[in-house]
Amino acid sequence: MASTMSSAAKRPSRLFRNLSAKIASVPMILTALVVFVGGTLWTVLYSFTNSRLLPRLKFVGLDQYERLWATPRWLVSIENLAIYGVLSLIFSLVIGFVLAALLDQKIRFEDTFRTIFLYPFALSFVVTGVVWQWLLNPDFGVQAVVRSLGWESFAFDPLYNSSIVIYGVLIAALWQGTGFVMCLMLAGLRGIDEDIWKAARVDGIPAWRTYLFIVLPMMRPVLITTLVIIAAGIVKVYDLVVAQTSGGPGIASEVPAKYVYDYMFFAQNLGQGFAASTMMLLSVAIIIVPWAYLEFGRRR
Amino acid sequence: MAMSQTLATDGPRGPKPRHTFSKRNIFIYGTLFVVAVYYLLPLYVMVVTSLKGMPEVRLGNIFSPPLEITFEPWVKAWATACTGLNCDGLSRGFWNSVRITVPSVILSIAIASVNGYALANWRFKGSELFFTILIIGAFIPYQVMLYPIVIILREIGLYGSLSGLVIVHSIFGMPILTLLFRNYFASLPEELFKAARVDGAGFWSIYLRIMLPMSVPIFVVAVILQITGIWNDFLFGVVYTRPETYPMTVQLNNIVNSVQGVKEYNVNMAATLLTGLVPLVVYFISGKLFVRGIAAGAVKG
Amino acid sequence: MSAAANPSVSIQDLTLSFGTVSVLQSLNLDIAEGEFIVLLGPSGCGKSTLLNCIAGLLDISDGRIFIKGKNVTWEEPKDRGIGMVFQSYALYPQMSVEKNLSFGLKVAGTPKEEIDKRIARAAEILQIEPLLQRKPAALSGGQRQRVAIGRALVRDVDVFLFDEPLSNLDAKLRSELRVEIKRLHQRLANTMIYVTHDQIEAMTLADRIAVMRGGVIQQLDAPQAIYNRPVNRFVAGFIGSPGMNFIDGRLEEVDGGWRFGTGDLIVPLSTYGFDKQPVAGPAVFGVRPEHIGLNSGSGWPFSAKAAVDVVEPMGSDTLVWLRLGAQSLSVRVPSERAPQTGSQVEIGFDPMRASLFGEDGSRL
Amino acid sequence: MSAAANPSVSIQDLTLSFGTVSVLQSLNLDIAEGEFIVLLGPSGCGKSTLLNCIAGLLDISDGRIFIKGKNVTWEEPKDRGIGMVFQSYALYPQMSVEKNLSFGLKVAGTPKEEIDKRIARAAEILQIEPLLQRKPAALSGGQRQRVAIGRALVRDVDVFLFDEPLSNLDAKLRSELRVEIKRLHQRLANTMIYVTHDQIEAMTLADRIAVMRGGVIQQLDAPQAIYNRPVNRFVAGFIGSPGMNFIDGRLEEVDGGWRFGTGDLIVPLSTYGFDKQPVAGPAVFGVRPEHIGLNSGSGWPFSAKAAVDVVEPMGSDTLVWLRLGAQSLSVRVPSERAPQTGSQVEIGFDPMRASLFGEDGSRL
Amino acid sequence: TDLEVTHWWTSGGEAAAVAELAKAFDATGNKWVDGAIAGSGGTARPIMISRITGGDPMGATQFNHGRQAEELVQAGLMRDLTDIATKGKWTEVVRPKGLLDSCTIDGKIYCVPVNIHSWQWLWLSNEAFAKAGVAVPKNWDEYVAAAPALEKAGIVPLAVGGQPWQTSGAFDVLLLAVGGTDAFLKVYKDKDGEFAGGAEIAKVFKAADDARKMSKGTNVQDWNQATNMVITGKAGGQIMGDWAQGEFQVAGKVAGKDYTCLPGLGMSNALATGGDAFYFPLLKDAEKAKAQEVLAETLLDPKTQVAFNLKKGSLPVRGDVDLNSANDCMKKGLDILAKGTVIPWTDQLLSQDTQKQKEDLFSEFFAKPDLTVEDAQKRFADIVSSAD
Ligand SMILES: Nc1ncnc2c1ncn2[C@@H]1O[C@H](COP(=O)(O)OP(=O)(O)OP(=O)(O)O)[C@@H](O)[C@H]1O
Ligand SMILES: Nc1ncnc2c1ncn2[C@@H]1O[C@H](COP(=O)(O)OP(=O)(O)OP(=O)(O)O)[C@@H](O)[C@H]1O
Ligand SMILES: [Mg+2]
Ligand SMILES: [Mg+2]
Repeated sequence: MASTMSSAAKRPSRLFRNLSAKIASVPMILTALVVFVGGTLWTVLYSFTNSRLLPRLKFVGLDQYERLWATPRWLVSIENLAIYGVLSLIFSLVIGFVLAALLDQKIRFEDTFRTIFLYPFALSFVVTGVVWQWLLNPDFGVQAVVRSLGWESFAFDPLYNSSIVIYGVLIAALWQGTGFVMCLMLAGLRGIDEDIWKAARVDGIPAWRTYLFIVLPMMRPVLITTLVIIAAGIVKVYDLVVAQTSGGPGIASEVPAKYVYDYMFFAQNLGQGFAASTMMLLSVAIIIVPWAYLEFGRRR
Repeated sequence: MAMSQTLATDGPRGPKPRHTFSKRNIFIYGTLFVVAVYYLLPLYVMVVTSLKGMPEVRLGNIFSPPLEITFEPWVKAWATACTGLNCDGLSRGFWNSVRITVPSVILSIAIASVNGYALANWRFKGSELFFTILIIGAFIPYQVMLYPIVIILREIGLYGSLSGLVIVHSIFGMPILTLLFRNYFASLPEELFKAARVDGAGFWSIYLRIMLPMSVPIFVVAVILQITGIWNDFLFGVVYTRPETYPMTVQLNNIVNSVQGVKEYNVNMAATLLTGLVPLVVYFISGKLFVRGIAAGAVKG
Repeated sequence: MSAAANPSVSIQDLTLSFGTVSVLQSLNLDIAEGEFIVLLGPSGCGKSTLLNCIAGLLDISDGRIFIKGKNVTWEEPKDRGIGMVFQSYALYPQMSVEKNLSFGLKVAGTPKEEIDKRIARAAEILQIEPLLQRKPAALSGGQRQRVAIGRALVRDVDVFLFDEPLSNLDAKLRSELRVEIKRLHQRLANTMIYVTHDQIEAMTLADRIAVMRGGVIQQLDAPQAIYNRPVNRFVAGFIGSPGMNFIDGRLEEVDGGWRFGTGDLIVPLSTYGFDKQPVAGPAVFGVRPEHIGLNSGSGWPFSAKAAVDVVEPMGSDTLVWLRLGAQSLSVRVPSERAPQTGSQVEIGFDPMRASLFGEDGSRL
Repeated sequence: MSAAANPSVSIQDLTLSFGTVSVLQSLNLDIAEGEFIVLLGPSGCGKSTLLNCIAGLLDISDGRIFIKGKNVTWEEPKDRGIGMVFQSYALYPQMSVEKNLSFGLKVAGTPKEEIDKRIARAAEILQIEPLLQRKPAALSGGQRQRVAIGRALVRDVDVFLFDEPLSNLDAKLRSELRVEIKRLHQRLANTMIYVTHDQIEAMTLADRIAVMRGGVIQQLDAPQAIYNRPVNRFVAGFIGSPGMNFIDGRLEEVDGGWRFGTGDLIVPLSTYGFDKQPVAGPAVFGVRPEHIGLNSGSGWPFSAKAAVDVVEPMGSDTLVWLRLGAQSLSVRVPSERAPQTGSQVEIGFDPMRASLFGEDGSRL
Repeated sequence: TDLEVTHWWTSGGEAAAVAELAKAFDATGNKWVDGAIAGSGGTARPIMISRITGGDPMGATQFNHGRQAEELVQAGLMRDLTDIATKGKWTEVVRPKGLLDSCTIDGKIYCVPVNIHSWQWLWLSNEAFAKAGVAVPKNWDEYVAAAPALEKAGIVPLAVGGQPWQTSGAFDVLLLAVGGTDAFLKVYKDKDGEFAGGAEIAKVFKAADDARKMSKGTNVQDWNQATNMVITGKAGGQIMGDWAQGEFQVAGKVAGKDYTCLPGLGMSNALATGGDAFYFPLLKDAEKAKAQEVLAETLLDPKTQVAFNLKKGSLPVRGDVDLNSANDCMKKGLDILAKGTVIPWTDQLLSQDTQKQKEDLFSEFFAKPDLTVEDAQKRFADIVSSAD
């Protein structure tokens, strides 16, 4: 009987199954392959050349990299990015979480506070940079105001002090970004099972401990999303520095993205810029790829 | 019974009294208030400064309210501030920004939502790989891609045109938006999707008629993110357009950086505020939806 | 009525509203030391709310709550001497089982040896010794439930509160754990308040069941009393599965004897024990499927002919759906005596085991 | 064995893996026209997976699927002549009930009048006419379930697939809808494949039950056959609530007669019907709680004394947990005959109704 | 015909000067579409280059003449202007000759120089020195000596803006002034790294160190803000190119009375000539190409040259124009130019890459007091030896 049925219907080609889905994914595939993979490979390839204003395939081996790592500005940029990255990651997570936890206390005017914390996120880095440059200007910003109030020796001029300028940038960045982190955290907090809170109260665990030891570890997915978003922003930090300090004073607040940009376009040394961007990609890859693989590649 | 009567006569009854000025409340509201001041200060300074005349700006305290309110800086920023020979302020940039933002937002969200939908519901061989590449792409500094994209756009003949910029925005908006949409669609019950398939609906009709109507919250989030992102973009705006299509941020940069003698901080602040106005308004109006949308699945990892 | 002389938990005039929605109204409940009380009722009737009020997790609007004779109305949950077990277990997912058990004690500053002792005891009682080092994610549903109970156990509380602790588990596990909880109660002899909407759980576990509806306790009684003499139609219909058969009709006095009738169907009520003085008028007659006999011949005060509509074998028993005039009746019979669909059968029952409800739904 | 000559659904060597995890292995199943098949099994055993394969919602790894004699292995779900009803209803939340029903037809391009006609018919069958303009959010659980069935109904399909359609509903509604589905089947006479892990549903609804475990069909048989003659210990333990009592021991031949023994306990097996030639060795003896008599005196081929451990009243019946030597036994008795905790009772049963399992778990 | 012209002249004086060009071009019946990009060449150049390489070229664009556009020309993206040049006899009119050489690649002319800028100027505020009670210095050394007095009076002795090119430029000026022409050429033309690390250049670094000390307290970024400090007397002086002149003019200051200019810092008599030039990308549109020709001619038109350079504060590229209206400072410059002691500036001598490295070094040097003179010189020598 089975044999009478076994005719008909051949297995259709794999390629044409879900054809619409594949067609619809063409933009994504193209972006992934052509722009991200293609662009990256292209960049890496040309980082081994001595391309100046225009890309050309004249290979010079690792020369660009040797020069890169001998350049003080690059080293300063890396150091800045490390300081800025670590601190902004820590502070935006901590501040964002604390604010979210405070807002989660069934307080009045929650909407108002949330909007206040969130609005800077609506502004561009250019705007943020301009405003904070103005606020931190020692001649008429916070320092001047405090001095005019009688505290003559007060000194707060991060933008004009090489050793702390990166913190000046950090202040502005946190102002701009923590609201969004708070929002994500708040969403995460609201997603925690109500019973956990009750259980903790019955157990007599103080609220701060509950947040720290119970709730926070439960927010892993949110933390990861947040981390991706913050980290992606950190690596790319550029506009803010340009608008706020232009990398100054001197080269004290330079960042890698700016190095790349300056050397590619300003110094008209594409090879050097490509080498620097390859280094950035490499460090991103070392951190991100294993994680992305675990997070998105294998699961499901 | 007797016992419960003796119980009933004494002790607290009803809700536990709450003190408005409990230590806890003072701590919470105190902290929130202080932080709120930190967040509001820059806005306050911007507004105040933009309403002062230049002499007052130079002499006065940046925090002091204007003695004499003038809207001249706003007018100047909007209509007459000069960059080179063009003295029409931000006004031109505003419409350019609108022309850039609207199609970019629509296209980028359209592409990303379809991507997210395909990734969540129509997984095919390699789809996760492309997605992983996409996510890693989110970390690539834009500067790295600047040059390859110039080449790509040149090859397809869209360099310098508005459509070129729209494509660029769609490309760079794709990773994070696709992530949002994928997570959201994956959080919708899979059975809904299966039911629609059994009903005979195909890829597009499921997307348009089942999924879209259900994904308003995430669309709100995406729209808000994209409007602010694209409106605020400077780098692509300046690299991939030409002067007559410069967006507002580029004009802002031009005004702020075109110093004619002394910096006109009041005009700069007014220009800054004007530039930020659209995203600010979007946030103030739909901030609530934004938070709700994020809670509704945007953050489910 | 059966309020203990020295109640372990006593709730007086408890009122609770969420904003304008009043969920509990002037609720009174006395629970004796060592008693196992089950709160039973449909979804949304306020069972969890009541439990949360007792635990101190909700701010009540009015009334008082006493635990062990102490007014705890304004106490923090941890100071009430209660332990609570939740439907979703609410285990702290990143801590090992041992940490889950010890966290509350540590925070309270209990000395290390004391903690270890209590954990050892709880683990022994619940037989979770081998699991102590595991994370909750690595436990099965039943094991998680046990750990959740353990968390209450280590705190040495007077009163255990359970909020649907088994409803996330599959049927088999549910019935196993049910027995375990019962044994636990026998061993610990604590007061236990147990919320469920599963009537089997309620019937098997409870010393007394409080059947709730819309924030009001409808009946507070021993399981058999509730099963046999439900105070109103709601309780009657809610308890028993498959549910009681209800027949709308009229109560009439004929020749000094009362009878119930609708259409052709006349049920003499001579054997029925009235709760109150009957009055002629509309009434509902209720009889449980397991109290109807099929083809068992004589001896029933009431018997009639009916057609078999649907037959549902359920293993040892079979549920038979009959058509009796215009009424649909379900009857539970041993499977070996199940009739064929479409056949005619003779049914009968004793009104003594039935219930009659007046127009207002209360038992007559 | 009872495969129909002209099967409505025929599954041949179906294999399905998710990546390296193989969920179904070479599964074969023939379902006759108009048959009501229930797939029963514990969570994760592959029931939904099998259903999804039949529906075409999963790409199978190997094998073939025929519906109405047509090889549909590579067909789109809509072309298979199937309708599917999901546990979560899966109604399109933004569409009215009517739109929900008509969506599939509209997509297929059915003419307007035809759509209206079919909706009217389905609405009438399911008695949801008054609900047609409502959104799903404004429906109760039972109503939603009916609409979900309606969605399959309007498409005039040959085979209905149900994936735990009732498990989101409360007990009362569940038993009502169960009967409705049974009636629907009687009326439509379609082939129905119904997934559940609720054995009552399985027993009451099925013409045949396929008990699954780990992707393999353990037994495919009529409900009573599965209940009375489970092919292995898994099926025996899975079917029946409360579950079958299992006693570990040895099968021995003494004086030409077979008997089962452990410790003091000796059960003569003269009345037991062996499925295969018995061999002496370790074995498990299984007897259902409802097949054990309590204090019923004489007549049992086997009887013994036992102590009452826990008593669980469940309404009309009571579950009694006994201690018989080292073994724990549960017995279901009518509530009026329930013993007291701690008392001694006499139990007895007929091995004819029991099952004996060999070392490999299969029935002897 | 509309012709888009991109440039980065956005300060007050610059904008006024561009307006003159636009006026002259519009007068020919075409239309100057202004494509100003604010924020100095660093911001603007990448955009210009991307557009040219991206296939969306503008009609004309400003570059510093020199090596900035070299590769664009080599890639065949720029228009060959040799024909127009021959017609307009540019080789004869443009002066000094070096200017046109910078526009010439492989014997073909690719750009139109529009002005001559020289970097070697020290601008001093008479008012500031009056306030400090010291005479307005006549050369760098006097200036350094006067610094303490200025500081005492609350005046920043030397205004140096934060943009990197300003510090780097100031150093080059010092190199030419303190080290002399030979040293300058030896370093930048011959790229003699050993020499750059030697004792002679150490002197220059000593001067740079003085400058860095004197510049402490300049909290501005843009060059014209720094100039503005000089104009308002907040700073004593500024080392800046002749374009600063335009700012003084816009502010209504009079050379000699309100401010003093010292070419070559009062120590060197050579003037290096850099300057701006317009390049014309190759366009497909024939009409636009025509307009390009018109623009090229207009740019070198004597009248335009005068009007433009007066506003810009730079010197015209033609020797045959009448500059009676030129002010005190400009005349000083013209004199030197007339004597012919001109040398090429770093724009012509060094690649942008080297320039950028130099900028990085000096902007760090000026901002970071703890970067020692010796270290800085060593790094400078490295850059010079690897320069191209
Ligand atoms: N935080 C709240 N705000 C407003 N109403 C609430 C809140 N919590 C519960 N309710 C309402 O109070 C009523 C009782 O809820 P409760 O959770 O006590 O029901 P329940 O008997 O436990 O039901 P279930 O069996 O579904 O758990 C419901 O109608 C519910 O809608
Ligand atoms: N998409 C998937 N990827 C990998 N494994 C899966 C996937 N879907 C199901 N499985 C696995 O296949 C097995 C069978 O799943 P299935 O959903 O068929 O079980 P089920 O019998 O329907 O259980 P339940 O009663 O809980 O619905 C499970 O072990 C499950 O973990
Ligand atoms: Mg509840
Ligand atoms: Mg399933």
